Amino acid sequence: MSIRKRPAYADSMTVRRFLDRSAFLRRLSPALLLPLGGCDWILMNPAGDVALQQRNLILISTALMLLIILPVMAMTVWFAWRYREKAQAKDHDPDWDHSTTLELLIWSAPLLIIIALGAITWTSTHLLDPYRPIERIDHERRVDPAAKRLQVEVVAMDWKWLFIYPELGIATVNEMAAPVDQPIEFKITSSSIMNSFFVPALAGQIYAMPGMQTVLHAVANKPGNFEGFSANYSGAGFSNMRFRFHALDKAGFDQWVAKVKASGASLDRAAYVKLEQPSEKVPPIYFGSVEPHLFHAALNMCVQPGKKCMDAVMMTDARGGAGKESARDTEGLRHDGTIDVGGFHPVEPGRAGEIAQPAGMTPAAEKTPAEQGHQAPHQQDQDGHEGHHGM
Amino acid sequence: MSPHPASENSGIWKLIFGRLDWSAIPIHEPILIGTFIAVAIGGVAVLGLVTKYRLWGMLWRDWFTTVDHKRIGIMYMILGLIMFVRGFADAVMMRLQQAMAFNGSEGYLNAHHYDQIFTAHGVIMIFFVAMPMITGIMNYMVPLQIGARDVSFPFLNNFSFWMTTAGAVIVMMSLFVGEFARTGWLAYPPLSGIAYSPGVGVDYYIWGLQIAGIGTLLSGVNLIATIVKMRAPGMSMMKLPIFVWTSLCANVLIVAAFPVLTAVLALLSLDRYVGTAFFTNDMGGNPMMYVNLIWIWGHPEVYILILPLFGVFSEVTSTFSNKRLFGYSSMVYATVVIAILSYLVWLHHFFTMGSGASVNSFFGITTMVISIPTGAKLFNWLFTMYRGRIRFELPMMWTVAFMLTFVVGGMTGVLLAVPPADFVLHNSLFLIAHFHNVIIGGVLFGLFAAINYWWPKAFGFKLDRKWGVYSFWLWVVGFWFAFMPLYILGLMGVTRRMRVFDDPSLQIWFEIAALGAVMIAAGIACMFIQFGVSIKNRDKLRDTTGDPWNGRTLEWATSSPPPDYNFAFTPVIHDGDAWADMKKRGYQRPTSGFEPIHMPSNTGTGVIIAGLSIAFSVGMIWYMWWLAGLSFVGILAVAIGHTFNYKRDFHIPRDVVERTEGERTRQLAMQG
Amino acid sequence: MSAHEQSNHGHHDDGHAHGTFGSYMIGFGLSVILTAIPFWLVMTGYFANPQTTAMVIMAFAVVQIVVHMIYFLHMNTRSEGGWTMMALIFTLVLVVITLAGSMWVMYHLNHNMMPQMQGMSAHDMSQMP
Amino acid sequence: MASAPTIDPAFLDKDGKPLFHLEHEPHHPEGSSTMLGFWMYLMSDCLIFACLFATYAVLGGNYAAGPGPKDLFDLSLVALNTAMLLFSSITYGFAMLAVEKNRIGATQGWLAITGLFGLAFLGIELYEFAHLIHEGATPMRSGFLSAFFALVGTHGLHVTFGIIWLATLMVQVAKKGLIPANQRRLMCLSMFWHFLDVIWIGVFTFVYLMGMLR
Repeated sequence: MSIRKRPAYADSMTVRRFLDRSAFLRRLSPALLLPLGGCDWILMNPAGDVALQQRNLILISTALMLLIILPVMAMTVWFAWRYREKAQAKDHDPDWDHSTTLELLIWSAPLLIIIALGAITWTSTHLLDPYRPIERIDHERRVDPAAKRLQVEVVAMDWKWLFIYPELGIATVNEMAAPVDQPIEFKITSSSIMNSFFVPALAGQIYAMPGMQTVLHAVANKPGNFEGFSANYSGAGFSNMRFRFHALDKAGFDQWVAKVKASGASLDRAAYVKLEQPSEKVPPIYFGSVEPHLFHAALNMCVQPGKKCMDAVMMTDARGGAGKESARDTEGLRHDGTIDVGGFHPVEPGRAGEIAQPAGMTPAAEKTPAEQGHQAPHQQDQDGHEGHHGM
Repeated sequence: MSPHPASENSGIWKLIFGRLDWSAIPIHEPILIGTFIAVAIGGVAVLGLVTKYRLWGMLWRDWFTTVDHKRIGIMYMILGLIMFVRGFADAVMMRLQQAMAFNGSEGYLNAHHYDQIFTAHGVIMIFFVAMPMITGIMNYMVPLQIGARDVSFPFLNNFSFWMTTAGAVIVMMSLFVGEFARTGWLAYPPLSGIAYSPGVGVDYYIWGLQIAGIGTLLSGVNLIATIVKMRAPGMSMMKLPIFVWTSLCANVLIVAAFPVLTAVLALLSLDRYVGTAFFTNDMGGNPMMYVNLIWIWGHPEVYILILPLFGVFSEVTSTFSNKRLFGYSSMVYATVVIAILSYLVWLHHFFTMGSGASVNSFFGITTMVISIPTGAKLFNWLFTMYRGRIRFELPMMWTVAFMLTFVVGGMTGVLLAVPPADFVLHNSLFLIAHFHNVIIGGVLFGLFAAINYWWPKAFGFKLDRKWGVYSFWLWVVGFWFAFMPLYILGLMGVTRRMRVFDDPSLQIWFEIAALGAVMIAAGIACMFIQFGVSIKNRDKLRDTTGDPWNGRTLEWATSSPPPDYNFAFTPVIHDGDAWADMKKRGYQRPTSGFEPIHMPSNTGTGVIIAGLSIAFSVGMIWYMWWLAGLSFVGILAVAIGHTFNYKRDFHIPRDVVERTEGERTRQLAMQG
Repeated sequence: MSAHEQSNHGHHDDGHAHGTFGSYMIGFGLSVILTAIPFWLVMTGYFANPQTTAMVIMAFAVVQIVVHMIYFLHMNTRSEGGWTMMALIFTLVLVVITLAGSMWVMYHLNHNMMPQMQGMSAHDMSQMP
Repeated sequence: MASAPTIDPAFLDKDGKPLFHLEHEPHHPEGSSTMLGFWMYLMSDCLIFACLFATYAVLGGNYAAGPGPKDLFDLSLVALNTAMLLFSSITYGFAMLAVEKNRIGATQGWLAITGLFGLAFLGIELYEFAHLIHEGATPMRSGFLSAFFALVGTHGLHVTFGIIWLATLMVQVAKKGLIPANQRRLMCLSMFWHFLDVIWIGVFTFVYLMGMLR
């Protein structure tokens, strides 16, 4: 396992150029779409440079593999026909079972293809690593090192998406926008369940997990209104966990920001706690202002008052724990709801099916936001979980 | 189901029935009630017939308690076929829902049901269709191909079968009492944790798989020991029939992979039952560890499924091309290499979870490397056909269909192994199309080839060709109709496990896919008709030679179906294609000098322990602690009691052997 | 090989090795020493650097496992025609893959994603094995 | 390769023609596969422990702002425990030596002593667990403690089953004597017992000793 990272940049240019045999590929892609009369193969015709490179990689890999797949399929049909019993082929030899030359060929042909594909894989994986800031806007323009990336913080909730623009001080639900040709840096987490953040037109997906932060770098090249969703099943409301991604020109983006800012609603901790309760098919919501460091709190599962932030807990752990006396002190540590399972479960009973924190965990003085939050799930328990599921 | 039945139950009820109450019975679900009525009527009819014809004694003595690897193999196949019907019904329901749920329509399934259905489909197809059928075929054929009388541990074999069945029963029970998991077939936490799935669904999942897993693991141990220790004299490792080699590798993978599943499910159940913090979001748990561990089991599992079928294709190609297998040794090395490499690729199932580029490319490249030996195998089959004289009987037709289908699945698989490509294709319908492409094109086509190939060995008559051909074409064409649209939908950015859709332009593809599913349904119907017609016309289709295909390996040397003791004399072999070699050298079947044959005796312990395991699981699932406790003690007691029985074998007397073999001599003489 | 096995079948556990009083005592003595030293090292804090201690006690554990294999489990290359040894080696390979692989994978995942670890940039990350 | 393969001279009859079957039933001793099969089982068990070790390795540092190993482990207790297991190993070895000499009384004696050492080990482990839980360091407290209890507890569970098995075998030896079937079973239990020892080496090194070094 001593795979060391070669300077990815060294051969990255070759691969990049390879990925960019674009003249050919560009001409190819409409041809691919032709038979489908207007159907939108979004992965084959994306609007973002990252997704475009991923598309090219798919096409190149497929072409490489077809080099061996097509002859094999042809040979299968040909041999099946030529050596069928009726044909009584003259060269029948029931004992012919070995040929060193052929065996060498059999092993080396796939090997060569895989060597080529492996090389492409190694470099392209490093090149298109979602954690790596992008270096180009498209195949002609490089990113200006002085330019700022648009920061977007994403929280996957049950079952909707929250987008926070920390620099702009705004937040939205189930709708986001970004200016064309400006690199975007997404920081992604989740409030309870594993999801996967995916805008097919823009870039590949990456998981969104509670208490953890993933990063995605991308850029949109064409204006448009695209679909985004969770690509990882996350429970009852998963199918409708969709949002719109608007790629806008500079002026359009400014207008959009102004429109969001015009909304009087403010996303503070209380509103967040309420928002994170399960709900489905949520129409876009705008928040004209956002409490600072809200994403940090969401990521560290400490939006609710009285919760200990994960990063603080981890710092304690890194120092060797909090000592013997801390064994009984679980104040503010629980995040997942718990239920009384009838005798064995030693944790404080919460409400069954409840997604949020058990009320008992919240200090009495600070109960208000939690209670606010509990109103939503009550309905939701009926709706999202067990209720109106008549056939 | 009520989300918290516990609080509604009064003390004594709760003590006895745990969290089970009337709300667990789906009286308000018409589909389930209909299914239940159909199952009940069918069940009563079968029980009635069995009682009417006084078959209970026979069933118990000759089948349920049998330790004969051949009968156990057949029982595995029956289990697999029954569960296949259930799993396929789930598939059809999904296809219908997805074809309907457009333009604001919710389809006919709500999330509560739809999510159970896709979970059950995956679990059942892998654990209770593919696994039992493969185990069944290995069970039947491996001892025959190596010239053994039975497996190494005949009682264990019976026990394994019943544990697998018990797992299937537990999963099926969830259909009518309570619910099944709504988590996807691998039950990723935190969704499968008690906080987010408080119902009984995940518990059904856990216990169904744990109980069946014990059976699978023990059957793996059993078959390895059989292959290593029970080979006929002269059969060195490099003279093993290729199917035995692939079975050996698959069973090594079973023994090496299933403990991981056992461990990870045990940890998940600790989280759910005791409240530990392995895979929770809080208290220092880490859900990613579950994903990591379960794929350490999950990827080898894929090869457990496909490797034995690679063996089947090799046997079939060689037999029906009338030729030795091309490149036997490279085939063996390819199998071993695939088996080992399958342990080094698990991360490709979660490239998008966010590990670094180096980790991703390492696992991407190891995945691609597997395609080299796989490619070599494919060429070996091709060159077995080359210069052959190919008879297109049903098994060979399935094999050619496999070769043409599987390469496409292999290609899309390698594509998914390129991490940046996987970032857009992961979890999409493209992925779904890919693995159905390899599992249907490889595993199922292989099973159908195997069934058509070895049916005459097991029952003494061939399968009807006409209905077989219908089934073949409906399956093959239906397959492409059902899954090509999914490849396309994947490229259109459609993700898996969706219940409703916004974009009306997608609908046509789902409708085509549904049409494919209907064709496959017709193919399955034809297959069952094929069985029925063949049984009806069995006298016409009878094969008395024991060798209907001009076979090459030892199983064709004995009668069809083989006698209890398989071979009257232990065979001695000189060549990999032992039976072809014997025929070539003018082998004369011995007709005298028989001796009594030492055989294992039947036992009911397996059935009893499996039954107690079901009771234990029900106790655990519904929190009836008394039942769980009692049945656990019961299991221990029966297991210990079983070890006090030292008399586990008997001899088939000389005159029985003489009579059986004499009968066969007469039959062979009659057909000249 | 099979022929050889056939001729061996009279033996009740063909080729399985047995210990003698001497070999058991050697194994026991070695085990006591190999257990006592690591405990002593840790309990007294003999090495100032815990990393050194960790390396040393790991080495002792490996040696002790080998001792147990040879003197108590009678492992050798001959028993059961070498199959037990082969199974053991295969298992060890898988144990190493499971342990090292899980730790490698999980280290990367945690490092990339755990909040406290965000100090490092993606660039530093890619320099790691 | 087109010609027929050459034949092992062991499989030619008196006239030099190849044999295609054995004239007489080979004497397949009962249970000739048992040792190998049991070894396979042990190897699969080994992988269960590998998973638990891996889980401990990954989660072992997640104390959830609770106590760490240094706060909780008592090495002298572990040393005592290890001694119990080691003694039980050597006494099981003596039992096997007695089996070879066909001395039923000695076998039973050594088996009983082994069982007592096993019970002592279990007793000490349960005392340790009870003590931890009493202090609030329950398996539910943190990922570290969950992984600790799962790993050490699974080993303890194996020892428990080992003791039940040992008791069963003592009854069977008393009833039937040292017949081959019982000898085989004693051999299997011997492998099981020593295997648990090997796992314990991993546990005390990796969990307890390394835990104190964290």
